[in-house]
Amino acid sequence: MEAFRVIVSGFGGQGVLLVGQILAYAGMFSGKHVAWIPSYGAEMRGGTANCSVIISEGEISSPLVEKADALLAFNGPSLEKFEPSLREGGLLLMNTSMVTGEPRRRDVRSFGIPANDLADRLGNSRVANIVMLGALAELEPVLSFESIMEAMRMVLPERHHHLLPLNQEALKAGAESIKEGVGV
Amino acid sequence: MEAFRVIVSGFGGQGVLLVGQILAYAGMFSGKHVAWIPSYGAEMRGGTANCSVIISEGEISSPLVEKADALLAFNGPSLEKFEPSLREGGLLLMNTSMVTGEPRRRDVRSFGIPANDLADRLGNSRVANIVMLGALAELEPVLSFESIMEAMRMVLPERHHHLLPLNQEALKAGAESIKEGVGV
Amino acid sequence: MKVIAKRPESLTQQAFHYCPGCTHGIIHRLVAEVIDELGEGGPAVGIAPVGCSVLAYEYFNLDMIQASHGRAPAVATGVKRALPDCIVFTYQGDGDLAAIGLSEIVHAALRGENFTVIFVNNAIYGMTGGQIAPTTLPGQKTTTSPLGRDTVLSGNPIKVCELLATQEGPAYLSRVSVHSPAQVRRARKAIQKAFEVQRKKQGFSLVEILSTCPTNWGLDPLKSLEWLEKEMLPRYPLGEFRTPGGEENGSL
Amino acid sequence: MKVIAKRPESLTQQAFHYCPGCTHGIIHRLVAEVIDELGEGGPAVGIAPVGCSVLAYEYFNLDMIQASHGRAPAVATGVKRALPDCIVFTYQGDGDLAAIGLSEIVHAALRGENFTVIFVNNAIYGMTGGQIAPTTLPGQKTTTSPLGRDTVLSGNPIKVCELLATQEGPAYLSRVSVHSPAQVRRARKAIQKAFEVQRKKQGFSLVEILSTCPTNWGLDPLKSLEWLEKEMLPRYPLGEFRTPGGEENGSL
Amino acid sequence: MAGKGKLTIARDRCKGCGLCIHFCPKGILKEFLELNRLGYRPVSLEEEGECTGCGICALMCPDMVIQVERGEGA
Amino acid sequence: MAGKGKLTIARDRCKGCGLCIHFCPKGILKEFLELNRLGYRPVSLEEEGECTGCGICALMCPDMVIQVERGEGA
Amino acid sequence: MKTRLMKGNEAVGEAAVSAGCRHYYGYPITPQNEIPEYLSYRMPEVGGVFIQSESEIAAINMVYGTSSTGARVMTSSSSPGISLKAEGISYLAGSELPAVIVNMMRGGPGLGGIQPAQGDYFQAVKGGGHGDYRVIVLAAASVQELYTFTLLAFDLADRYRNPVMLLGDGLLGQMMEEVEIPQDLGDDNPPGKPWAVTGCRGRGRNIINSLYLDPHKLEAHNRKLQEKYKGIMEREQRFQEHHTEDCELLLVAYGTAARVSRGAVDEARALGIKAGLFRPQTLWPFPNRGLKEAARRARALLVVEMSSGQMVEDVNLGVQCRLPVHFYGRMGGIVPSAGEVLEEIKRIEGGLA
Amino acid sequence: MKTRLMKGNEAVGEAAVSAGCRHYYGYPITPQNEIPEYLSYRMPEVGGVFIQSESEIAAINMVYGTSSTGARVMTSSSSPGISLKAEGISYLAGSELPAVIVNMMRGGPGLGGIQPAQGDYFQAVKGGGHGDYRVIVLAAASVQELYTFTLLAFDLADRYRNPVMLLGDGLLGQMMEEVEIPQDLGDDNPPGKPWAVTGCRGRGRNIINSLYLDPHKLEAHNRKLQEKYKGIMEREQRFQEHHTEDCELLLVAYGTAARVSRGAVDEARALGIKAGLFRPQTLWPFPNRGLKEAARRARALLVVEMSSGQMVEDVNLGVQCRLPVHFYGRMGGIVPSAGEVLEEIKRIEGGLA
Ligand SMILES: Cc1ncc(C[n+]2csc(CCOP(=O)(O)OP(=O)(O)O)c2C)c(N)n1
Ligand SMILES: Cc1ncc(C[n+]2csc(CCOP(=O)(O)OP(=O)(O)O)c2C)c(N)n1
Ligand code: SF4
Ligand code: SF4
Ligand code: SF4
Ligand code: SF4
Ligand code: SF4
Ligand code: SF4
Ligand SMILES: [Mg+2]
Ligand SMILES: [Mg+2]
Repeated sequence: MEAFRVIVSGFGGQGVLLVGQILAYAGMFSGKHVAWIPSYGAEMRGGTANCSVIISEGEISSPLVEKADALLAFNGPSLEKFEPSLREGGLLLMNTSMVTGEPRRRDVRSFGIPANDLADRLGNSRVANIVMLGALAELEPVLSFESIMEAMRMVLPERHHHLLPLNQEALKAGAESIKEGVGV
Repeated sequence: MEAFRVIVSGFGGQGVLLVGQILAYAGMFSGKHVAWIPSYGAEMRGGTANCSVIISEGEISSPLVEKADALLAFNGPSLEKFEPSLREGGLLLMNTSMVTGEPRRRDVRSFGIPANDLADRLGNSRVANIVMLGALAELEPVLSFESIMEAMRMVLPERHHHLLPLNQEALKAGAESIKEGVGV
Repeated sequence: MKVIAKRPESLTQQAFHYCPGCTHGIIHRLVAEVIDELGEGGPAVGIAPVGCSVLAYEYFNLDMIQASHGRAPAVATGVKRALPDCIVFTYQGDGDLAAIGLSEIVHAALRGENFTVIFVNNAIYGMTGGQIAPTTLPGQKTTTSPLGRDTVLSGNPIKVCELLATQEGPAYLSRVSVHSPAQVRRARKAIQKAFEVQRKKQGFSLVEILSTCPTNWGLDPLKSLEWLEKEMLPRYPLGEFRTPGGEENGSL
Repeated sequence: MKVIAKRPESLTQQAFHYCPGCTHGIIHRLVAEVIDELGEGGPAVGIAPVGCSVLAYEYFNLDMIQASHGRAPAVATGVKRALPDCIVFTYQGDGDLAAIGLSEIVHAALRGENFTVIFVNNAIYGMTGGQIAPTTLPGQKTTTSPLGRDTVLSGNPIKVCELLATQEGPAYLSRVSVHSPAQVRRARKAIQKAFEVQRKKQGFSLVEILSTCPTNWGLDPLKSLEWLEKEMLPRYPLGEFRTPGGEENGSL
Repeated sequence: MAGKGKLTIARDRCKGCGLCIHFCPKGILKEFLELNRLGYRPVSLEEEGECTGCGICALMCPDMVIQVERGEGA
Repeated sequence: MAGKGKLTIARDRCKGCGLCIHFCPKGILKEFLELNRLGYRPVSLEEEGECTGCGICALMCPDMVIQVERGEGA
Repeated sequence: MKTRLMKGNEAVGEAAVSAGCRHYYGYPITPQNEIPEYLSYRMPEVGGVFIQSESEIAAINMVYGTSSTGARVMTSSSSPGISLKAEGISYLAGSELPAVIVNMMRGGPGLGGIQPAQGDYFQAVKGGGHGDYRVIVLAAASVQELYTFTLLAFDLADRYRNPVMLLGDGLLGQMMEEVEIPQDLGDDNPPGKPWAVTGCRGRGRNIINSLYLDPHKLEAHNRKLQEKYKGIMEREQRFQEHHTEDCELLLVAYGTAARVSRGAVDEARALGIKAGLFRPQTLWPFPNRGLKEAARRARALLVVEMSSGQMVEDVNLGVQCRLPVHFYGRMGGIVPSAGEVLEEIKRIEGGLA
Repeated sequence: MKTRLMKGNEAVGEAAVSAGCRHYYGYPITPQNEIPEYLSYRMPEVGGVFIQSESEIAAINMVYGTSSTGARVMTSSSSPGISLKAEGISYLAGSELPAVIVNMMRGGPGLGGIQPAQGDYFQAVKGGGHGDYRVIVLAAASVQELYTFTLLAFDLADRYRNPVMLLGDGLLGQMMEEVEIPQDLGDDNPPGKPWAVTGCRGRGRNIINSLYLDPHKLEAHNRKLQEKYKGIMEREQRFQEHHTEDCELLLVAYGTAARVSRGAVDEARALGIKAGLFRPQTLWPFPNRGLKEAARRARALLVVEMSSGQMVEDVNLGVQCRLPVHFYGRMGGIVPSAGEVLEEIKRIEGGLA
């Protein structure tokens, strides 16, 4: 694939922007061109937040994701809002701990990951976002596990590096959930 | 003459702008087109002040006086500054109570009017400007005595109308001084 | 059953966009209740400049004007001079009123313009994401004072009521808070008084209301109320700084 | 023979453009004398925004900056932050400082910027031909208050020292006058003190100097001094409103 | 004195800030476990009968989620 | 005490405002009759010997027209 | 119809009163101080409001407030003061509020000087403020036009719910000329203002606003504005011609520069040179149609401005760069003389021949 | 050369530090808040000064002060905030002071919105302030360029004693991309600043000023400025081309719109349409020479802007109106998609064929 385009969306506070940044760093560490674009605004905090990431072999002209190869939907409204942006055959990853509705698209590959539950099981519900990331990494070979770990080291402030093992666990848990075929 | 162009110049406080306005009103009352332009600025008050007036049969295109038909110089610096603006054969009226120097132009018609002294003789040195105006009116037929009086009624605030006779005297004194041929 | 508390008429049905626990919501309600009470007292016009409350025009069920950042007092002057019998108020944040709009508020006060200012002091720029405000406390961390406000570099917080109280012009100046039920009730009274002063054409009235910003303070809503009480109150003493009768009370 | 009074070094030979008897000239001289005295104390930079003193850059024999109307305190902030060891002062009129530039002066004071403000209060806009100023007295006639300042329409005159004295930040605030030899000497002392405060890096200093505008007041120079004493002094009491030591004296 | 109040909670407007819960003198308001439409855990009244209708919860609610009625002398 | 002062008046810079005249404690400054270059009637010292060199005229002159010297103990 | 001798600045003030404007807010600045000075006594006479605001920013925002209520309102300033109003003007345009803004231009940039200039053409016509908006710009060339264009400005502002800027310069503001006060003082049928904020009573509430957080809504709002601007461009182009019927050299100038140019054209004609003058009276919308027509027979154009050359761009666009467009400009407060312009005409004519 | 992933706003901040800028003054406004936020901790690290000023006006005047001392200085804002700096920018230009001003544009007019837009082209390029002055305007199209153009901006500012505006938009400011930090951080030989105000000692005194009451002096000053601008126009036109060698349809776009257009050009090429892209990197001076050259073979132009069409005027002038110039624009914060632009390309191509 010449370029890989992802949208990550959820409530503010779910670590949505961070997941995007990790993706971007991972892409960069793999020698690719990357572009990360956050939603920004004066909307209610705790409202929705989203970002898009492009990881590309070549120079990135338009940094906007018009048709996404993958969508990470962390909650219901996100699914509703961004489902139409997925390309045919794209990846739809839903955090089923928060998303209750069903996807409407039938022409995409859908996966449900009970990310919060899996994170809770690891003892920290805040790594639900990393669980989702793990699931994506499992599905999309463009991202090596190593580059993601390296990216996390980059993104996490030094003083939180003791959390890296936990995050590694979360990544794995996400990957596992796919392997176990929780696919919808 | 299609248009009559005058420059009036002196220290601030000598009533220079007022003389110009009276000229403009007089022109208007005679059915002419007029334009009056003051100097304005942030220069020291009590510094020089000047204005120009055009009285014209036809519409006035450029309102600036490039070549003046007459100059009323109320003090030395004014003479220096505006003498070059007079057209050949123009009228140069100097207030000899204040101007001590000699005019350099020989190609103009020069007249010296001891305006402050004449005004003092009338009991009010502040009408020196009107004396100068009287001299001009005597020399330049475009302005009728009546239209000037009418203009003065217009320009003087109602509460100063008791001064109109004095001003009439001043006008006459200026005219007389020309008739008596004080010309330089 | 008697309805004790319900949505005032002067608010629309639109849900606030404010963050959970943000006291902008309480203050909106208080203002709306007081305007409800004015009843025949007034057709009212509200003016909200930029800040988290920029969308106030969606919430107040009144004729509303959205104004440029800091300039609401000038806009209100223009409105009130044209509609002298209409109740006019501005709703301004601390960045808005005390930084970019300081000149406008002081001069409106000096002129004794007959409108009411609701001044929401939350010691931070809420809308733009938590930068230092003129009212930010010494040591308080914000996104542009990451090590805490250093008064040597960023100066001292401004005390608006105290500043205005030195001048002739304002008729009513009061500082209140909304960190507890008792304080909310007092705040309501101050707002009532301010609008009353306007209705009687006594001149400029301003109520400074200490308010929270849980999101940018990085505290939960309850901790925010506590922080307000513990940290802000000592710097910003509550009380009336000017009344039309002159019975100021610096520590109400 | 000893020279008692002569042109200070810190002034150029250029003659002032000020009107006859305008006390801007006296104030220029006082400032220049004080800067002369600083000697090794300071390379100095002066900043004059717009007002009759806009041409100050032609008069002060120093590095000078002409600034936009009202913004000299911001410009001075930019200068002083870049040249912390240089003596920096602004020279501002009352229209400049208290109308368009109010926000800038208050915030420079709040930040405690370490420069000196020479604030020339002549209760009018001199340069533009005598319009009403924020400091114009009630009843005073100007070209834009032809019937005299009506406080109901145009509001009340602002008291700058009193306003600033309510805030932490300023280190020295003083109001003086130049209507008599004794007062001129006192004004000189206050200016000295202000620059001294700056030299010691104690923070923001401002000297408000009551000054005349014979031309726009429509009075001769002497009558102007009398008018200043009789009309302005009661409104604008002289004295120190803030000193670094804290021994303020509201009626020096 | 207990038991004169009646609450109407617009649960879908609640942002779960907890101010009402904290200030209710009777301590009868609790966080609801299910997320509402907005993604918050809204408040709910635990012991209906205990409510005095004092109105404090509504006084402190920034989002006017709670309407309070009180029995008139009843 | 009289007679220790010496004035130098830059007559062409004087604007004739009269402040020095008014404030001179000895009353020895007067308006000169002839206009100067600027069009003002400048100040002049009438009784040279009377000047004490107190410097008040210079203190009040807005235009630094007057330089004052005083005899040192002489 | 009565004739009065008036200063340009006073003519603006008096015309505002005649137009029913009862609110003026402004801050002193040379060379337009006679406007606030005049209105400071005139407004109270007619029961109006005059406020000398604390700054130009306060003034434009007071204008915003009064305009929101539906009342006619004016402010005035000169170059630096207009710059300070840029944000406010963008807000007025964004909220579709009628207002009249007068700029008696002086020399720039920065503090510049106080003599007449035309260096603010770009600022007025291309929009000194941010965003896609347009202000109707009227350029007067006489005290008479300052009067009539002030009336016109209020009408256009109301008709299009848009700010209108009246451009003059220090010379026009300060000079006195005779003014014929028309009987007919403007729109017979001014539009109602059902959108105005008056304290809603018995009607839906009104909102004055330029904020649209949703970019689709903001785009829709912008499209609506652009539609309106298109209509103004269609209908409101105004200009005056002098000897254009057969001219080979077409001068284009506005305001004071146009008067001087007219004098030069007359002198050129006296010398047998077929010169003509096209004088835009609206600078936005720029009178492209009229210009094209006037330039039909021309072999060259000469733009005269009291600036380094700003309108010259619009003239080039107006004639589709099909003709050589010469430029003659003076800056810094210098008004060119008719003689200078005539020399320029002769020079170009020489090249053409 | 190191590669870092950076937000556009942070890249501007870091580049300023690299350029030796030790003074930043600014006031928060979305979408550029990361600039002051970044510098609020970065400046103290390098012994620099960060002040969050009380307003945009204070900020630009602090810039004026620091620039007067010869130190490098920057401010940043977004659309409405830039409008408030108009007077200050005119003063900087008038006093010939170097300074870097960043505008991360958002939708307007008025309060508008906070999403990316390009509606401030006129304001930046024609001068939002009063008087005849020019600001060098750099338009970045990537985070990398935000970095390198910030360095360049400081160099140009010093070289010409002129304010330089760096234009980005909300998208460029907010997005993260990889940035190569060059070894060579700009001018090897920055000019000295003997004109700076430092408290004169052992040299003649220096004066920073834009006031010239004598119109002849002000005109002379303006002529000097115009000479300088001419030199800048000669030497500093910058642009980038993509497939222009043989293009029949030439797209012209800057910043974010140029990236989208580049994508569209690539897609068009894939369809066999000979499209190309000309991307101005300097908006003033506008790269007329390059444009003419790039348009040599073109049969039509298509200008793409995130505005109602502003640069399109300069493009028309640039090609002397010799070619049909089409326009495609989105407003209000909408970034056009490559697909939309491709449709437009196809439409025009259809007309040409
Ligand atoms: C001219 C201008 N400058 C800056 C901004 C950006 N801005 C919007 S709101 C705001 C400050 C908000 O703080 P405050 O007034 O305290 O209100 P709060 O959000 O805290 O309630 C700023 C800087 C703007 N919209 N316009
Ligand atoms: C932005 C701007 N607005 C207005 C002016 C015009 N202006 C110049 S000085 C001045 C006021 C002068 O009054 P003040 O500051 O009291 O000084 P004074 O002349 O009385 O000493 C004004 C309004 C200007 N130059 N710039
Ligand atoms: S950011 Fe702060 S002030 Fe704004 S809504 Fe959220 S909590 Fe309230
Ligand atoms: S106008 Fe007034 S302040 Fe200005 S120089 Fe003259 S007297 Fe002094
Ligand atoms: S009305 Fe009073 S008692 Fe009842 S729930 Fe609310 S706060 Fe508690
Ligand atoms: S105070 Fe209101 S928003 Fe907060 S939890 Fe209670 S009901 Fe919900
Ligand atoms: S020095 Fe003193 S005594 Fe001598 S003239 Fe001057 S004021 Fe008079
Ligand atoms: S005070 Fe100075 S200017 Fe005034 S009269 Fe005396 S010497 Fe002349
Ligand atoms: Mg706030
Ligand atoms: Mg003054």
